Amino acid sequence: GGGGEDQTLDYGYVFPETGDLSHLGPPQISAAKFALQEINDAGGVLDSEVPEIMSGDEANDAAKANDAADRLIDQNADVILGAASTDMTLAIIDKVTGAEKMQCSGSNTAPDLAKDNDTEYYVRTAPSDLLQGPVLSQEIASDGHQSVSIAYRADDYGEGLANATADALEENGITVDYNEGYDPNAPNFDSVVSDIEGADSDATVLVSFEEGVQIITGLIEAGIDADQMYGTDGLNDETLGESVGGDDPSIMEGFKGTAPGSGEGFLDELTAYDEDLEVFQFAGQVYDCAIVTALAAEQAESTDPTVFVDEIQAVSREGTECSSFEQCRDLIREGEDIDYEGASGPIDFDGKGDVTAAAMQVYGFDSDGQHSMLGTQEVS
Amino acid sequence: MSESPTDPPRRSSADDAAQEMQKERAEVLQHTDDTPEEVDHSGWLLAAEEVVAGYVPEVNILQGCTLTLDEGEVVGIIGPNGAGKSTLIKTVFGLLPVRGGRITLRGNSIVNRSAHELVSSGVGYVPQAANVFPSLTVEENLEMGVFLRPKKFSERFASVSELFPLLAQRRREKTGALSGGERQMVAMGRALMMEPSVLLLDEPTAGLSPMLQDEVFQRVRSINETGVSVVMVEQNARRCLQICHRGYVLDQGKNAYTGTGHELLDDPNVVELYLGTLAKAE
Amino acid sequence: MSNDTNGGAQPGTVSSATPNGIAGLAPQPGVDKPDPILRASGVRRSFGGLTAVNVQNLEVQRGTITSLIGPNGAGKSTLFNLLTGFDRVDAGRWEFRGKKLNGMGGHRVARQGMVRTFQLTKALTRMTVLDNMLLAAQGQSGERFLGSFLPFAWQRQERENRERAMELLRRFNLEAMHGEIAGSLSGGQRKLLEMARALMVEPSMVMLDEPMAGVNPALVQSLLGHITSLRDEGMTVLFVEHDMDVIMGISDWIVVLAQGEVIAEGRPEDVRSNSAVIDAYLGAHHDEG
Amino acid sequence: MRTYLVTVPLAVMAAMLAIPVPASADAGDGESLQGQISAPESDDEGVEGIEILVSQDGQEVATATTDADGNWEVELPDAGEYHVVLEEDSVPGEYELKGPAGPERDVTVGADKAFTVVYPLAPEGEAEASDDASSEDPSEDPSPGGGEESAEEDGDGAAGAPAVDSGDPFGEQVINLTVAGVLYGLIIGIASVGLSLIFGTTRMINFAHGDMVTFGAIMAMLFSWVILSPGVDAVLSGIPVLGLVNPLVLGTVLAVVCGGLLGLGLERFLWRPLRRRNVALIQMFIVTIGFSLILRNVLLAGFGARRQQYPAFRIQEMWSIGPVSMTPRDLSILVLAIVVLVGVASMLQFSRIGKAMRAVADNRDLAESSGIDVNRVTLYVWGLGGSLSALGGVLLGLNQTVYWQMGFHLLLLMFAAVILGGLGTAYGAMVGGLAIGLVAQLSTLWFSPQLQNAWALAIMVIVLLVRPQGILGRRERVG
Amino acid sequence: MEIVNILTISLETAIGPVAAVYVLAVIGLNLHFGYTGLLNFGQVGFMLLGAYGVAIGVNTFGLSLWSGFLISVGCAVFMALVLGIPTVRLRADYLAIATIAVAEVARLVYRAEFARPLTNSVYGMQGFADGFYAANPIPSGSYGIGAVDFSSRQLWLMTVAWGMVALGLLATYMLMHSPWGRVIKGIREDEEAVRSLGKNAFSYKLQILVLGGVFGGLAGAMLALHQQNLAPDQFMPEVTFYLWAMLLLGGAARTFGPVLGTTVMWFLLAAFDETLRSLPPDIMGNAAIGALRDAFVGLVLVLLIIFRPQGIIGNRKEMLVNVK
Ligand SMILES: Nc1ncnc2c1ncn2[C@@H]1O[C@H](COP(=O)(O)OP(=O)(O)OP(=O)(O)O)[C@@H](O)[C@H]1O
Ligand SMILES: Nc1ncnc2c1ncn2[C@@H]1O[C@H](COP(=O)(O)OP(=O)(O)OP(=O)(O)O)[C@@H](O)[C@H]1O
Ligand SMILES: [Mg+2]
Ligand SMILES: [Mg+2]
Repeated sequence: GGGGEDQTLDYGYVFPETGDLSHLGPPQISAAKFALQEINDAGGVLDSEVPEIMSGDEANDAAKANDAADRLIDQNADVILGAASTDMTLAIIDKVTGAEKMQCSGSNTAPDLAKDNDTEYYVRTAPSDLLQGPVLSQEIASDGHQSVSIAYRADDYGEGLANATADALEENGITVDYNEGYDPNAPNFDSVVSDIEGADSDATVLVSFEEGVQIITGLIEAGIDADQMYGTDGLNDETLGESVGGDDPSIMEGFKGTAPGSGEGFLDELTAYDEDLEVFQFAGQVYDCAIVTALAAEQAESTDPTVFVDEIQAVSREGTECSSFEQCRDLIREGEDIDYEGASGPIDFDGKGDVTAAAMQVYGFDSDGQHSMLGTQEVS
Repeated sequence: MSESPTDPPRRSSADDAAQEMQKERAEVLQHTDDTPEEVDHSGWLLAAEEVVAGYVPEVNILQGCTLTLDEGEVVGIIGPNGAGKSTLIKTVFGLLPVRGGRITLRGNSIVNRSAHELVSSGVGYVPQAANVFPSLTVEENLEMGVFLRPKKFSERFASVSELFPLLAQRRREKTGALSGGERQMVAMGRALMMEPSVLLLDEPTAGLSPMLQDEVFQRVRSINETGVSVVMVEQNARRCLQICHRGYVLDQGKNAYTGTGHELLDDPNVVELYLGTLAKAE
Repeated sequence: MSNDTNGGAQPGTVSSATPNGIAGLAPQPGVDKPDPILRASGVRRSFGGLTAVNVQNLEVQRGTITSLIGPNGAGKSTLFNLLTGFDRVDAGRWEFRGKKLNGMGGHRVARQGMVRTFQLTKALTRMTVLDNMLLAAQGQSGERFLGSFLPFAWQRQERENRERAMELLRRFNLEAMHGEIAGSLSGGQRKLLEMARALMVEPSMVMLDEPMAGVNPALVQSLLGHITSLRDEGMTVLFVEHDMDVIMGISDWIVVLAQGEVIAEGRPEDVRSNSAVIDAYLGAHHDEG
Repeated sequence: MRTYLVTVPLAVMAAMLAIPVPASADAGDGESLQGQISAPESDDEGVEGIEILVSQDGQEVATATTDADGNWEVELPDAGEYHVVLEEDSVPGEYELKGPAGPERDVTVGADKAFTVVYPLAPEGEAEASDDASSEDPSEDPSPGGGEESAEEDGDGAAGAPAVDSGDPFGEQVINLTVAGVLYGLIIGIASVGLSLIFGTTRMINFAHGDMVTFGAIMAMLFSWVILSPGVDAVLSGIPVLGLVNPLVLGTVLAVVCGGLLGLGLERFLWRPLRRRNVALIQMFIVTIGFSLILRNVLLAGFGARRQQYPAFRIQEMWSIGPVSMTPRDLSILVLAIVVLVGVASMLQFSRIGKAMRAVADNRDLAESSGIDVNRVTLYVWGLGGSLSALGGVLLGLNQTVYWQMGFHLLLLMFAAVILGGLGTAYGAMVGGLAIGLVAQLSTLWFSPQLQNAWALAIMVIVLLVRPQGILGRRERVG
Repeated sequence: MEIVNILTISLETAIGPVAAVYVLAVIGLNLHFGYTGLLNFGQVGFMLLGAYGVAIGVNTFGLSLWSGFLISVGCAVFMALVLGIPTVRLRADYLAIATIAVAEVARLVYRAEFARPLTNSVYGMQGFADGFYAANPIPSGSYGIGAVDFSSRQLWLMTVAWGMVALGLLATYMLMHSPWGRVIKGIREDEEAVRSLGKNAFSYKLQILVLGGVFGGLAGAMLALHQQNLAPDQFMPEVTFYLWAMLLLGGAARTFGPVLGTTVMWFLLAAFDETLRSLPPDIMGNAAIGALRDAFVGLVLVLLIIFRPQGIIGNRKEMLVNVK
């Protein structure tokens, strides 16, 4: 492949194919492939077809993620999508950006990432937790709750978001009775349930992935109603109702949460592209990563990351809005300054490669236990 | 010594081991096939002829040993340390693969029989070392002796504890805590529980007090009188040969001398080389 | 059974040649020795309800072969364990060469010059016989961590040790096996190695726990010769054995233990005729001699 | 703590209804600021007459006063940053403002958003205490302290709960966690008996044991799916007895059988040949690691990465037995676990085959020489170990969720349980499991739940230091 | 991807920096288990402490890289003592579980929120390796023979790591061919017997525990420098098991066992991974591919042991005696 030698823009990804977060892999991988297909359907980048994406497994293991990154760099990938978890991004960021490859993650939400990151080769389309926390906090406040317990998975995802939420809540006068992490690998969550039950707050926030199902079940059995519970993107799952309630998903009625948005239309297209997908988290963001980097290359008329890195910010903001690769590419060719509006939100990068605004969804479960979107909110 | 990094990787690989096993098994099978012709060719109760066996591949400890046992006999095996006495017994009892030779029990080849099958056909064995189950109680150890006939336990237990009263006194105690001699009692007791028709004893008196040694020899004699045939390895060679009908002297994996107990006791060569002059039998 | 042991060709198997000042001692349990190398008093150890060892007073005369006999389970091995720091006493004190040993760990006791063997042998299975022996040599500078990086500093010593080890192995009929790993030794050979290894330490007192059980009688005889000559060179030997021929043939002094207590002490002829000992241990068979 | 919900299960519904209908967010178009100020004892009862002042850039925008329900709302001209002040003088004398956030707030209101500002009240004089509690970093303020206070001040008596306040919340939590710990411990015990047995008889550390646990749980899941699938269900409900049996019961039985078969198969086709070839134990350990990788990932590929719960066992109402409350599901786990554990332990201790197993554990050759068919016994052990681990898996899955790493995540705790109890003792796994389970759960009374495994493992190490042979193990003699 | 490419990548992996790091850790394990018979299942704990030693030294305390290294070694020594003083008297299998537990507790504590000021908890640490790469004397660029090539940073790291390996091997060889090593091997066989011969088994065990732990710590430190990033969750117990597999594959109690085992294992793993990835995607679906890859790793382990139980250069005779 690539770099300056040839004209193709080579993509690689470092996503969790195995390991604890492997359920987050498929939507991101599919979204990336879907994006490349769209690009190729539109004629490719700079008129040459984008090759098959190169794979890499972050495996939730820094050593393996490193290996994967090494290999992608070795094979001259120009753009590396991922890693999915902030941990793994941190594990490879120095290596990737040091090799002057473009890295874009669609799911790194840790607030500190922006602070530590002084390279221009890394951008993320996922909004920082600092954007999500206040939205969740408002949701809780407007439901009239005055005290909250927060249980979060003790990892970079959970801890960051939980603390951002707790800060926002306390700023707004809401008491945080309990804010503790649990080991996501623990075989048993009874103690978390018991702690929350003991804290006896008005509302409970769970910053969890799937293991949240277990905690929700426990809480409901302990007499805490689902409409006192709030989740985050980790629990934004169509099937949560069935997972918790089985035949009676209505038990989830009133459960609410926030999540960085993926446009509904996009999800339909993605489902059509890959029918097996069950989880959709961060699919839109990853899709946007792929498109926005391709657009930057178009704009710079080069597939060399050292060249097109300077265009990333430019194509993402201030200009004529456009929302698909084809449309934006045509605008670029017409010499217009474009502003890519992505599947997951406005995608406006700041100087640090963070999106300055994002669409936050509020989801909830209705009286049948069906997952639904209660609204979308742009935050910045 | 234990390490020679410069050695080329040894050729004996897992394949060797597999081959070894296969070869052994093939030989074993071959012998099984032979058995019909061999039935009763000797008339011995137990016969091991020209046995070749060993532990590590390619190293034969027994290089053609012969041992026969007739109905109602006590046969003693003596010899220097490392001669292969224990190895011979283990091989006969099916604990080591046979690499060559024949072993028959009542005329039937037992070459590829596992030890527990031999037990069920009436062979009992007391190993030289590690001859008790340390984490089982004394009583449970003895129960293992009648594992195949649990109903006989109480009857046999009574008679064994008559010989070793200590076993009854401490029946609930774990054997692991017992002294060396006490363990030896448990081991002997276990063998006596079995009521086998052939008894293989590997140094049964080692570590026992003189009084108990006497008891054991007498007991061997008396169970022999009830028709049990006994093979006995002993370093207490004089005492052993005194009660044996026949004896074998083993040296370096081969039979060195054979004869009746008294012949061997009187053979000056045997005395010089194997019995020593420290003690003389009455 | 005849106990005419003087007929042996080996030197030093003569028990009457007691050069070490215990000739006139009264054969009483707990009697004081004129020149004790080991002195123990009130040593007690019980396991649950069972008092395995309860020794009021025991002294071992320097430069003698002292035998410790007694029925199975009398507490001989346990006493060894206690004295050499491999088990903890409930009560009691003992000193070796005037030094108190209470609470001292096994290796420190050994360094004081009191070395024991184990009844259930402890061969170092995956080491060669020779390495087993060399391990026992004392004061090796190469056994210190930093010292081991200076081969030239310890190689001479190593050579000397090796010679001495081979010499001992020859005595114990193990010379041919020196390159084999100890795990492939037969039961009796392990006993021999155990004993040879203890002697390799060059202890001032060696405690042998049934060293001859399972050893071929012809070899026993020559080993006894070796042990007596060591005694003659000044080593003290404490010996547990059940073979009366050996005991009577070699001991200068015999201590009889039963149910943890010393029930008799004395020269072989005293002990042999002691009725308590006959009842508790020897059995009728042995008093014929 | 909501004991009352437990004492009267139907009250669950009542409690749900009692929760106040939230003031509606996103009400209408345009930007607004709003809130509801309620009396501390009751979320329902609003406090009337509290004044709120909204300003922007020092310019007053609007004021509002709470109505009879405690609601207030201010229409805003525009999205943007506002300064909100609550006039503390207007708060009725019996209350005062609670919390560190204070009366003055700076808020950012988005376009077309109704922003809710929360002003919690506390009874006069009590605000200080709670200020302290919440001003501490919550992460360093473990639950009991915080829990106690908030339980007292909120009261949450809205549901008409009797005697909520009389119960000591900390005590109740201790009881809850103890129950959870016992349950957890028994499950660990069941799952690890097999490990202990296998280790006992073959001296092999079976690293794949955790995945065998997962295997059992997943098999039961698959079987109960199959049984519940319309066709099979129709057939089964036709059969008189089977029709009444809960699908999971049948599924469990089948899973236990499968677990047993897996164990048997492993012994017969993997371990026995390896033993024949004299492969050392430590090498076999690596083989178990390899096998564990294979099994785990095959399960992943086949079952998927998602967590599942057994159908028809998801949410149950609590039963209460004295101060203890648990779901019928957990109660049956408890009973079943105890019965099985005691059964297995007595089998080991008293039955002939049990003794044979222990004999084989001690000395294979000697056992063989006693007439025990060592290979057969080992086979039984693997079969039994496999079935018990499968049962453990089902129980764990019932109590928690089923997923591809469930057993693997339990593995270290199982090792800890086996070691803690003392290897080779009949009741070891049971005692060890209980100890581990209790420590893991009770540690969260004082420490963060993320450290619960750390505590369980640390306890094991500490116990080993005091009793190197484990709780029930016995020291071996030297010499 | 064609076969040459697969082989190149595998070869690069087998001699690359990560392999060197693992060899270091395996050398430590070999000292512990191979020679002394200590079932240390917590080697990853030493790596964790070593890795964080550098990172904490540089980041939290602002020390130089070399002081960071000293902290690494210090931490490893500390852990060896903490682990060793109370636990070396445990029976072998108990020690195994105790070491696993201690390593796991260390990981859980390092990732716990209260440890944030020191370890940055779950977020891990970055940006401590600059000093190391600044000291790189190799001019930047790419070096290699044929298709196998490394960047100057990799090469610098490899030089240091393999240099340490060489020292480790030399030390192992010298130690184990000296009377000191004889005592160590004696302890492996029977500690009591060694004590009865007047050797302080406890002290020797501690010495070797510290020594092997230091190698583990150095491996951790080098790993940290290689990745330029650290997260507690990469030090899961599984890492130790891979180390064990590498040790046994090479042959325990052999000086060169760790090198052979590790490089061969990495080669196989990489070759395997590459081959699978080079297959057209329709042969293996995305979802299953990761799972199957891990399953195959398991299969490779099983087969290796089945066909060569004593390891590549292990001594079969010793192994057989071990069982009997
Ligand atoms: N660790 C222990 N736990 C319980 N009982 C023990 C322990 N060690 C020894 N005993 C008991 O203490 C008594 C003395 O044992 P010891 O081994 O000292 O006997 P001994 O005199 O050496 O016997 P032998 O001649 O048979 O070797 C025995 O009854 C034995 O069962
Ligand atoms: N487990 C083993 N592995 C390898 N070789 C062994 C093993 N056991 C014994 N040998 C070898 O076999 C030879 C014979 O051993 P065996 O145990 O049969 O001797 P023995 O005649 O019973 O001696 P003893 O009277 O000392 O018990 C020994 O010299 C030893 O080299
Ligand atoms: Mg023998
Ligand atoms: Mg004894």
